[in-house]
Amino acid sequence: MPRVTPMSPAPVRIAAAAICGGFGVLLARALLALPEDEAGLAPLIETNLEASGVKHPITAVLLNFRGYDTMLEIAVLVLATIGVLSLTVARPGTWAPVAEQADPVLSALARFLAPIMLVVAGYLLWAGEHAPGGAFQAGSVIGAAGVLLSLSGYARPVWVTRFALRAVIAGGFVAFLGVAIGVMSAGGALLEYPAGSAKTLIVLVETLLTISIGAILVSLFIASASPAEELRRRMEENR
Amino acid sequence: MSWELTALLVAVGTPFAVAAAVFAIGERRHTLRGATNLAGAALTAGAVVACAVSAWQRFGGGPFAEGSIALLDIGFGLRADPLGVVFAVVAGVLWLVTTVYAIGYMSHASDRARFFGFFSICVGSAIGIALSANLLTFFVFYETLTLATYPLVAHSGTPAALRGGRTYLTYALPAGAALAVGVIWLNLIAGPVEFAAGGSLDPALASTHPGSLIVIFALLMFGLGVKAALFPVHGWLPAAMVAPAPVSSLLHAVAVVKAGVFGIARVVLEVYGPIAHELDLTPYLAALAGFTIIYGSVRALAQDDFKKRLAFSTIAQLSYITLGVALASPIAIAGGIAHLAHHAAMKITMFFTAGAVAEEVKAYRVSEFDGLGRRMPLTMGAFSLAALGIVGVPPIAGFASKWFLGIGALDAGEGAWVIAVLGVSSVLNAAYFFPIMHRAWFRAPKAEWAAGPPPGSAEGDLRMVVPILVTALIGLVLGIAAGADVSPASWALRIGMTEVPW
Amino acid sequence: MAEWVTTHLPALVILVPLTAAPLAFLLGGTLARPIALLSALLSQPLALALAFTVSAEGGVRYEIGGWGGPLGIDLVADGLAATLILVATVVGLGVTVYAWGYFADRERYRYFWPLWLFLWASLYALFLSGDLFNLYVCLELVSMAAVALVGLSLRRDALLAAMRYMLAAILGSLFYLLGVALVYAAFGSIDIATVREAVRADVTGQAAFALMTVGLMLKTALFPLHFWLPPAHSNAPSPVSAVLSALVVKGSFYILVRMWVDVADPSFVPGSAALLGVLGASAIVWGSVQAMRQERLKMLVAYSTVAQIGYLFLLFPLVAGGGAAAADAWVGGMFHAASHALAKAAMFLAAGTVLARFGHDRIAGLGGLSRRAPVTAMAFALAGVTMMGLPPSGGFVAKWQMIRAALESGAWWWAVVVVAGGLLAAVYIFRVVALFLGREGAEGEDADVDAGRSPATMEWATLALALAALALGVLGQPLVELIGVGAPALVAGVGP
Amino acid sequence: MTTFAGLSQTDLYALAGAALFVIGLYGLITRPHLLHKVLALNISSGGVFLVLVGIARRVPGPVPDPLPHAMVLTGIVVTVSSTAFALALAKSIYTETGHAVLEPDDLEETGEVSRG
Repeated sequence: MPRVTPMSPAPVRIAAAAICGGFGVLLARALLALPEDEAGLAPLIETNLEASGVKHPITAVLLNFRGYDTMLEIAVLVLATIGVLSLTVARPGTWAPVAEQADPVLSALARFLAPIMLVVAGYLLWAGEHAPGGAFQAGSVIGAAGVLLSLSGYARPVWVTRFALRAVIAGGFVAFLGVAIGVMSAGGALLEYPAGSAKTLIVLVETLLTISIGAILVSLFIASASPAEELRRRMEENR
Repeated sequence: MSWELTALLVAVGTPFAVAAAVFAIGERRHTLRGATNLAGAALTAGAVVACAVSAWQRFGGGPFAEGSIALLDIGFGLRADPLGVVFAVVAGVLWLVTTVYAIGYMSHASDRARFFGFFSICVGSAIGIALSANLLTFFVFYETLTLATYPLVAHSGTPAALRGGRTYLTYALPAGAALAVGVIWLNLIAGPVEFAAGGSLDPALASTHPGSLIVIFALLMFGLGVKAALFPVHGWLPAAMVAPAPVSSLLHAVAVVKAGVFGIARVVLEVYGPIAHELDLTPYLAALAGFTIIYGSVRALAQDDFKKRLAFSTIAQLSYITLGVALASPIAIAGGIAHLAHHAAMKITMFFTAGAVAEEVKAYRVSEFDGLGRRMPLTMGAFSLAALGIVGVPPIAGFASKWFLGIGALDAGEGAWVIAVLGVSSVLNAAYFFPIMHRAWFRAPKAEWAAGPPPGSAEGDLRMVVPILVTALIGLVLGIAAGADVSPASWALRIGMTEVPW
Repeated sequence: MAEWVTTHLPALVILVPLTAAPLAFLLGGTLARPIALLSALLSQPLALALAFTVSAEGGVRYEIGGWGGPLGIDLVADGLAATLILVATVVGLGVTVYAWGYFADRERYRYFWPLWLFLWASLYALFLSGDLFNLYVCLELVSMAAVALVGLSLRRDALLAAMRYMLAAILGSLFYLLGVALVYAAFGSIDIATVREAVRADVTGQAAFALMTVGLMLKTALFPLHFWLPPAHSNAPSPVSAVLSALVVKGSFYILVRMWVDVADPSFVPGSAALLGVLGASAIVWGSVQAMRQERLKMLVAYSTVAQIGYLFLLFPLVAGGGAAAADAWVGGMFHAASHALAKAAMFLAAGTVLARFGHDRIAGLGGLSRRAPVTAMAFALAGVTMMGLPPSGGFVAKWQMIRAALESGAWWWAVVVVAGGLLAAVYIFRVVALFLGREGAEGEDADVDAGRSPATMEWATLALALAALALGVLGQPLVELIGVGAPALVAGVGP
Repeated sequence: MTTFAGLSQTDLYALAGAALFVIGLYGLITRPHLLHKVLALNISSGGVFLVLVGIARRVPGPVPDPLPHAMVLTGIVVTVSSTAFALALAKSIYTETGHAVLEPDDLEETGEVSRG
């Protein structure tokens, strides 16, 4: 393996330290001058919480008041996944499991843990309506389960075709977009949930997002991880 | 749309449409391209004549025909006014003749679509310059002309041609920048600057913004002076002689260089008007023009390269026009404007000759012309006629304009030095043209020339010989008929009267 | 139906490419191109309709979710936003048509289409956003898509350029986000309309603006923070280069304009306008000089972008004084953004055709291009006219207004910068154009390598964009008027 | 409101955030290795989020302002996305050049690579 000098030359380091230090002092000064009594938009959010369809204010902001931000945020996630996939186009075969052979102990553990993680994800999704939690947290746990399975040598099941995989990756975003546009037919604006149906629609979107986010995180991991044998080949080459 | 507005749009628009068509037709289909080009040139010539008729009918009466579209606070405007149509008719009619000549001249050259396309753009820009109603429109066409000329100068793509092109740009682009700043500045302090006989600026500005007006005048004169080849920014013109003959003929004797002097006339007479005198700007311009006349003529004497000699002659002759404008007596102005048309006919003949001689007998230097009259009698006959005209021999066109200039100078109270300049210049003109004629007619020809033109053929491609004869004839008729009502000379006299009403 | 479209116009402008993007990803290779073209064609009437609505009504506001700012997020379109959307729409169509032919290897470049459509949608979203945090998300969308597109060819230089770009973009976003946090802390809102009312020049507010500005300067590649731009723009596939130079850098510039002209004015942080102007002037000189020295056509064009970005920043000192000069500068600056977008896209596309045909873009090997690829050579030269700011071109109208504003406000030195920049541009443009006119085979060996004709759609799309930039110089009045619609108070003076 | 050395909770979080931001910035400039650079940016973004959390705490009462929290959550997703992509990019560069740095050519030339 080639080794790279860990740091830039001393003059660069000193200059960088000076710049960062000076900048930090200015930043600290600005932060200490923050006005103390600024309530921001918290009262406004509090007032409208009832109409949002969920009880937790952060979830209300994320999925209703500023649902548009969240929709675009999912777009960022999908976009990053497409970006990662585009980097692997020329190297087919990277969709293989990271480990070549399943370690029996690891494999058994993963088989035991994965279903539990799915249940935890379900709980987090449900809890998001009134307590900290929600689609991203739940999706992360699903993603972790996927990573665990992949590391333990479980390959992508054959029935998960590439199209199906793309469908799961894009599905959450497309569903969100579909709901956002769909409610426009009810006479409202983009993402304006009709009175009474806000909660249902939010839960629907959250559920689909959870699945999508989980799939995306697994894909990100697998697509950017090299199979063991490729890594070994590279190491041989570099030696 | 009235016929007058139609004529305006057709006159300016046709060359650009021809350019687009020529580019689209491409390199291979020569007949179609030539036919399109000729048809477009004929249409344009008809349209500029129609514009002249419009100006003629309205002269002294109502406002001249015009049309405009909005842009920023000023807009693009076209107008068929008397001064503009002189230049428009010169450029439009000579384009038709030049197209015939160019089709003959370029018949073996490469990249003809590119050549004819940019050539058309140049002509369209020149006509646009002529018919512009305001300074912004003028400037836009002026810079379009600058850009479209470049590929023509560099046409052959040889290192020499590219060098010539670079020299041209080195002068033209800074000049364009100066002109732009001047135009913007002037618009800023005076509002949208229209052209109007007798000057369009509010005379009060002379006392409120004298400093700015002087700096702006200097910027404008630098910007226009490059194309008008005023000393000391004339250096690009001899370098641009690497261009093919049709370019030297129509563009570097007529369209491009006269766009410069025409612009000077517009700015001095129709923008600044009395302010130019009040701020004492014209005497400097007149002095510079006078110096350029002598300087160009002296330099021409020393040139052995035929086209370079013609180029220095052009530098001198252009300043006749500037001088007439700067003297600002009605008759001097008339002399300048008449010379714009007269010199065009004569000098295009001479450059046509240079191209024909180069193509037919591969002679490029005056020292190679011994006995050429025997080999190409019609061509050299036409050349001699034009040369005599430039020297000022009556009744050919050049005489009339020089006569006006002299009278006008006396009128303006500047008689002595102007007449001295005119006299010295005429002697110098003779001194650099007569040796050519002497060699061509009286020196012993080379053996293969002695027998005259090869039997069974004319002395060259007819598409080149005929245009030479036509333009020479135009030069002669302009001089003989100078007294007629519709002649450029009479027309110029009428314009001169309106330009200085004070 | 028509009424429904009118009501939701701002949302629909974003939704068309935003829906097309995942569909192009989902349906893959064969269908991606038609989906993209359909989306591009649908965008044309929508963007036009938006411009007309903005002109007629003086501005459009659309409340997403029906909440309205500052609780919800609003889409806001004024003349400025509508102008940039129009430009993005036209450039986008040209690039889409060009890319149809350029990415002939469908499998290899299958991800181009979804990435490009996401980028397109994010640009619309960015121009329409009325919320500072939403702008952060839009910026990230734009950057992510742009970086992924830069690396698309997977060539070593492209990957390195993409990485450099990515790091600069993330850092820029973080600075911006930190600024947004301080804005919220200082003024209690991140809705632009609300912040505009509340803004006051205290330490936190000024720090917030400074942070956002540094971040956005980095993303706009203003000298001396331009280091990432030339490699990224020159190593990306050419249709991507076109979009990056034409549109993406304008996204972050647009936010800067919103902040410094609309939300606050340059006096908010004393000296800021002069500083931005000086950096802009330095960019013009530095970028032009570097462009003259480049040996590769795409590097030359990329450095030209560094220089042309400089002009945009002259806007700030020119509008600082308000009045008629500010109004002139406003039109000039935005007109420059529009005409540069069209012309620079044409230049990169022309360079792309050269690369595709001859396998290289070394300038020395391009002798006689006007004979070998006349349409492309012509397109490059015409685009060059706009770069130099010569008439008749949109660039000329822009420079006319900037010089006018400089003289009007008495700050004539900015006029000198503008004029000098035009002449410097002429040097590097004519260096190339002269070669096009010159003889072939200056470099012998590659003069003969010619992969044959490229698809006509590529060449004509390029020429169309160059001609559009030119047409702006003659028929640009509607755009001049659109730019002035609902203009911020500072620049709504006695306009043209 | 709890204070420490005269600083409110808001100030403490905000100052810690600022420190993290600056540390990340320093790392980004001085560390040539791409993995370090990406991690440095993550540290910086952590700093920004901490500032936001501090700002959220200024609201009187026990419940913090939900808006900055929502911004943090969105920001985290965005950061995760860009980190994932940046890492994939860094890995591609490593695969392509054998080094995970921005200027692999300089490394080869100056001989700063010791092959082990």
